[in-house]
Amino acid sequence: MGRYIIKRLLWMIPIALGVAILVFTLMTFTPGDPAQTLLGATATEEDLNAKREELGLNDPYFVRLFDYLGDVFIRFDLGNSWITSVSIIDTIKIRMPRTVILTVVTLIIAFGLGIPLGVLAATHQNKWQDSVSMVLAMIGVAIPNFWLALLLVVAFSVKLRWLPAMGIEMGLISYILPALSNCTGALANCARQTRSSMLDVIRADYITTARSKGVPERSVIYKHALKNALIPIITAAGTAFGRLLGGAMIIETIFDIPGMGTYIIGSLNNRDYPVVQGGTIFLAIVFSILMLLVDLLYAAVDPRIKAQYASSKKRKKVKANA
Amino acid sequence: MAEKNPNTDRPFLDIKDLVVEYVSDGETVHAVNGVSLHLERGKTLGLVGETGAGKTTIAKSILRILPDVGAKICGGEVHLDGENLLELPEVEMRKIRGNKISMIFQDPMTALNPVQTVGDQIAEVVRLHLEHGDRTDPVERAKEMLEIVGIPAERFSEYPHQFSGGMKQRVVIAIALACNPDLLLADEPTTALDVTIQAQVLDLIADLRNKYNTAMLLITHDMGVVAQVCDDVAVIYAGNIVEYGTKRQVFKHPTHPYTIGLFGAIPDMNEDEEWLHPIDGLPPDPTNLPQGCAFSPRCPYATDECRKEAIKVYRTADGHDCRCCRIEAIAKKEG
Amino acid sequence: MPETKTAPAPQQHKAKKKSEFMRVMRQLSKNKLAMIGIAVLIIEILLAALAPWIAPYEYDKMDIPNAFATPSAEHLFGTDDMGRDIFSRVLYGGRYSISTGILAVLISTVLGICVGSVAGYFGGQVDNIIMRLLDIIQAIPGMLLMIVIASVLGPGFINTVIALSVGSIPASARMLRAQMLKERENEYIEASQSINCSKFRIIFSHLLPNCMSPMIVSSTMGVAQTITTAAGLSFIGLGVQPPTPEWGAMLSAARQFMRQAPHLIIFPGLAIALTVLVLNFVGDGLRDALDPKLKN
Amino acid sequence: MKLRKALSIVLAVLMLVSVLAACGGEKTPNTPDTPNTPSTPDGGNGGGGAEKTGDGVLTVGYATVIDSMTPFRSNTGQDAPYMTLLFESLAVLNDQSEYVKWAAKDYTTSDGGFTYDVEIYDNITDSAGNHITADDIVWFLEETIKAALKPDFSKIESVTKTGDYTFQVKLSSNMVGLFDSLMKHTFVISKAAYEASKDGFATECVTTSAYKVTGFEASSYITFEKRDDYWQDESLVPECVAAKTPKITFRFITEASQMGTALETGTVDMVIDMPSATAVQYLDNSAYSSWESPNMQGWTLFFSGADSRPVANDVKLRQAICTAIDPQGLITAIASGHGSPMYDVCPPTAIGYNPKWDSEDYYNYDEDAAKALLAESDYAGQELEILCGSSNQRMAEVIQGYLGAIGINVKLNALDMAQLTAIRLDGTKYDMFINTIGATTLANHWSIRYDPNAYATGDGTSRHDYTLGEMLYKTWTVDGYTEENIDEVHYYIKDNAIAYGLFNPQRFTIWRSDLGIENTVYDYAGWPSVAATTFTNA
Repeated sequence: MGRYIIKRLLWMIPIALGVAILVFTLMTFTPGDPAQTLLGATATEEDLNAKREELGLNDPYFVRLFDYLGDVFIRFDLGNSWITSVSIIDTIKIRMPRTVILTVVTLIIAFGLGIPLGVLAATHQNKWQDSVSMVLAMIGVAIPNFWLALLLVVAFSVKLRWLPAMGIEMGLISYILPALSNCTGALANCARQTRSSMLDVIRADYITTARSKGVPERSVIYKHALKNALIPIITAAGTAFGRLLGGAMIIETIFDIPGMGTYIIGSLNNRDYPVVQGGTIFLAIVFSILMLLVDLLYAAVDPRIKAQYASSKKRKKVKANA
Repeated sequence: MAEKNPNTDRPFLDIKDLVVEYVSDGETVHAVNGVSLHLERGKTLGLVGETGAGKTTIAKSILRILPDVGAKICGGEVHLDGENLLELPEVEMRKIRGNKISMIFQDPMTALNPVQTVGDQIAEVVRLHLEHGDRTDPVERAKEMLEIVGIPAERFSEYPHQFSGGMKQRVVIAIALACNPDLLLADEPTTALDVTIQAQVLDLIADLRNKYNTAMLLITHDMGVVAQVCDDVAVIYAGNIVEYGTKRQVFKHPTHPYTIGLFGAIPDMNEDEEWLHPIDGLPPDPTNLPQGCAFSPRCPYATDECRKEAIKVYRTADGHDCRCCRIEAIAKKEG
Repeated sequence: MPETKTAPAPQQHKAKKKSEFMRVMRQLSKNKLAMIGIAVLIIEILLAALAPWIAPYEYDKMDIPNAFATPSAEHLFGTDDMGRDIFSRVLYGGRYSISTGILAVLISTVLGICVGSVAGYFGGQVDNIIMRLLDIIQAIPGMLLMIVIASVLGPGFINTVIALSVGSIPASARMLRAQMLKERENEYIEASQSINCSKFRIIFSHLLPNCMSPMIVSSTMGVAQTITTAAGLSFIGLGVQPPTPEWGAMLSAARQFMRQAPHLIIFPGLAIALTVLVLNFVGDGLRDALDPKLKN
Repeated sequence: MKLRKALSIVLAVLMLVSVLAACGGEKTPNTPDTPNTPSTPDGGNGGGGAEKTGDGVLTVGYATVIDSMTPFRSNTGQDAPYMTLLFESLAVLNDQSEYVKWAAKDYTTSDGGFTYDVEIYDNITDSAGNHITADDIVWFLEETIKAALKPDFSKIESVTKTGDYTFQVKLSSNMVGLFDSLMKHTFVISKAAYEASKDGFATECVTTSAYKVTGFEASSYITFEKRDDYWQDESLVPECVAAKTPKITFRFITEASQMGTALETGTVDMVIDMPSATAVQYLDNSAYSSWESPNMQGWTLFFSGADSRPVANDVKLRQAICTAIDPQGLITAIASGHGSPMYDVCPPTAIGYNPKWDSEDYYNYDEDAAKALLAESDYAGQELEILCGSSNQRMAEVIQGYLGAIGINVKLNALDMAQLTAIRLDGTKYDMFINTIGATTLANHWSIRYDPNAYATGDGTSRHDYTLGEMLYKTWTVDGYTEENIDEVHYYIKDNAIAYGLFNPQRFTIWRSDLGIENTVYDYAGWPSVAATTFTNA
């Protein structure tokens, strides 16, 4: 297991390197001259050239690429923003926690509601509770979250005045509306996954065994069945966490949350390439670590998988699942 | 079919006219169609029949653990120790499950919760049925049970996937017997096991039953197992008991054509036969049972009378019951 | 000799395929939601395709004095901030939104199939290299990747389609590969190999057809997902250009009026939600029909 | 069992912690996560009115975002109301469009407007206690010239220190208003403080104004608190930059509907420069008060001067386009009816604007006339391209509609700021370009847009019209800035349809009526000066 973790961690290096090269290359081909953006339309050609020289934009692509990779992977420095000359790492330190909070609140809502909804549907299979839950889930997937965000703002901020519509000044309360509008997809997926996973489990012989032992129905569902059904759900949660972390960008824009999303989108508009590159590399690394943790969590919950990790021969199969 | 005898006390387990149906995709499956059985303490009744004949359903009906979706007990009574289990509230029923009645399942590979240690699974049933004031330590009891079924107590905190099939079945048995049940429902306890393991497990079950004077309903399709363990035999076909008597009666004088067919399908070590004689045809579609005798389409002796209406139970010459209107004709022919 | 031996295999295959197809259709026709989904989807596509003939107004016909009209018989969904008929715009918008979704998924599925089947069939180093490259793409959160690509390419219909499809190639490639690996174990592949079938023949006539069912399901769901994502991109100004009435772009433009004229955001949003909903119905139905084991 | 349970919990927690740890946790040295919680949305009684916040902090919503507090800035955002709260400048423009000395104690000019001698106050200190001398100002001017972010500064030939608190500036041009504008944009900051800052004042800033910055988050908010140790005698401070309000927060809100939401939910007390479509909702609501600013910024349609573009040399086509556009329609659609038509390419607030122009015809909207003009032109159905910023897409759409009505085929090209900046001066990239125009003097505006020698490619649209150029140069000197010469340029641009003034949108400031405003003071841009105004119930 230890070797497995080390191997996965080592794999992250080439992946991060690949991400860096990919984003750097994409940025190189983005239309718009950063020097011009920085200096404004009225800058003279000499000024622009001087600025380009300063930013290293006049060097050949490979020189700049290797310089950049050297900065990031040898000196561990993501550089400074071109626009504000503030250290990118420092800004990420301030902004990332907000995105994480938003994601965590989103996940809590999504799984806090999704799991009971899925269990309800599974335990009342083919009854009205099932249909209602599943149609709700379908609708949840179908509603674009930025649209829902607009509607929620009108309802809860403008009309009812219950929740703030922007910013993070109110602490956790500020994250409720963004999280609510961001959670529908994850909630629906969670509910559906819980349902099908529960249905598989409920039919399993060991559930009959549990019943035959005189275990109360509630315990049968929540202790015996859910615990088994949770295994795929936990993977789903991990994956959802990763996806939400990167997918909250539009929601951050709508709710004016100064997190990673608004940081990267804003920098993209300003052609602040180092920020886009640094932000993306950072998110990619976080995402990879998360995926590793999901796999480990998976092993921790299911003793069978752990046994597989232990016997290294079967590692391949696990990887395919991941 | 035991004759109703109001003068004697009720047997320990007494099932009367049990009817169970499933609804699936809008079709009704007639799984059990009026089964009556009885069993005394310390005795073993073998329930024999093909796959899908309704044996497992009967066992699950006794425990009332039929799947929620679609399964329904439509009629009948199940008396245990004088109590009608079908009328008990769920709370009372829960006290009986695993305690007074427990069940051993067919497939040990899937019958254990994969994310719970085996010890926990045994201890759980003990804990659930602790009487008020009972100071038994569930964990100790679980360890004791492991030893009883021949597993070292040190393996208490291992997970099912660390055990072999036979060992798992021992764990299942340990769970079933942990509370000294009065009635043990063993649903093909050896089918999924290797032949050598089968014998060990059967011996174990038989030993424990004798030790605790437990009544046992043994469900199987294996006549050999019946011969080894049972006192009485009920042969079931398409949700109906077609022949019912002591082991001796049924084995010596099988009367119902289906039973005869079953014996014909067992290789006899003493005779040098070239072919086994499987029963022609397939079991009927339980959603669409034939009119009259359910076995009539496969029965070499069937007449028009068989296909007309439900068949009554007849008592045979040596005193066991048979649901066939042609027993005399058959007896003659079989000689 | 080999020819005579191979002949029966594909034929059997086909026979199996055909009855399989019939079975799937039969299963599907039993699923009420899926049938509703298909019906609504067909109506939507027809409406979008025939928009120039059906729409009561031109989508870019302005009528400034009549801006913000609420829904009425004259303007079914009302008019927007420039007095344009929202109903007509939603109809026309369907052309862009639905075709963005379908095109992007088509491209990513085809590329995903190529990449995935090469990786899945050849295995070993080829597989390893391809998978690591996909790892790189997948390490970047999908939405971020699409936003970056969209801004590199600039706005526009084709560019949006490309941005959307690039991001979803890894997922479909992975899925196909996993399916391939499973399928490759089967004996008939070994049989084909033993009689010297070319690798391409094995991939295309044996392996791929048997890997298609999960791909079909995921593509259907993918179209739904992509329509939402495309709308999201338009919403932050990276999608198609106005006055093209793409649904997401309509929402984005209407946002500043949402408090005084909510119908401006309600109808395009409903159009997206409805389309995605019915696509999911169809996807679910297909999955149940294609893989009865999954049906609960 | 226990162990595994614990392990799984630990892993789950680890998942969270690692993410948080990876980015160093939440604490940051100087930027608090939550600023001083401006207000609390009131629960329940959504009666349509605003609620008192009464927290002593005036929270103002404003659309122009700043990412950094650096004093070296381009023209973007230069008029934002918080700029004067950050750095004191040598002079300030008041609401009467007069330059008033601020940090400069006095100045004299010689040499026909080419040389200036400036004296600053000798007691200037910044919020970190640094004493400011002429060295600091000279350093700032030199750095600004080097940074080349503001075109005006390129016209400085030399800066020399002449005493502890005096210095001399020599200019290469004596254009009207140039020196005043330089004074306004010369910030008084301490070189030592700037060099001590780790990121050039980007996130932490030492101010010289009467305020200090207590919180800043790029693109999100900036908070100010009045300094106790302000150096200047309050009676000597120009009224428009007086410091009355003790605490002010500017909340950057870029999106129109969010501004409304923020105002209604009490997130902000006041919104400056609210787009008209949102602002009109508050005009009839007694819970809110409004102020309509004079039209400082107008929208102008520039025609490409690049020969490759059909409009460049086709006067009739340009005139047809001007005639086809209905300014009233634009005002209705874009400004919700709150705006006025333009009669020049500059708004009437520019110094030198002649009010008589307002009564003259200026391409009155006439679809038939436009069609006739179009018929006379060489237009042959080509696709003309309108370039605009992505935030002005709607205006371009409306114009597209008008041009479509007379049979001109138009394609939109709405770009984000970065891309727009890169190509807006390149006339080969568009036929028409929609841009907002604000200018202190006509001469200043003309020099940026119509001087054929201004850029390598010609004027602001790649045009090389030297006739116009000569006319412009005449107006640049102090003696030549006459009504006659100005008229000449005005009519030349108008008759040849070199560019077309579309309309002046009304700009709104909306605030809670119960803010308790006494004696509103306005800045030169026409916005209420939030620092100088007294609010009794902020």
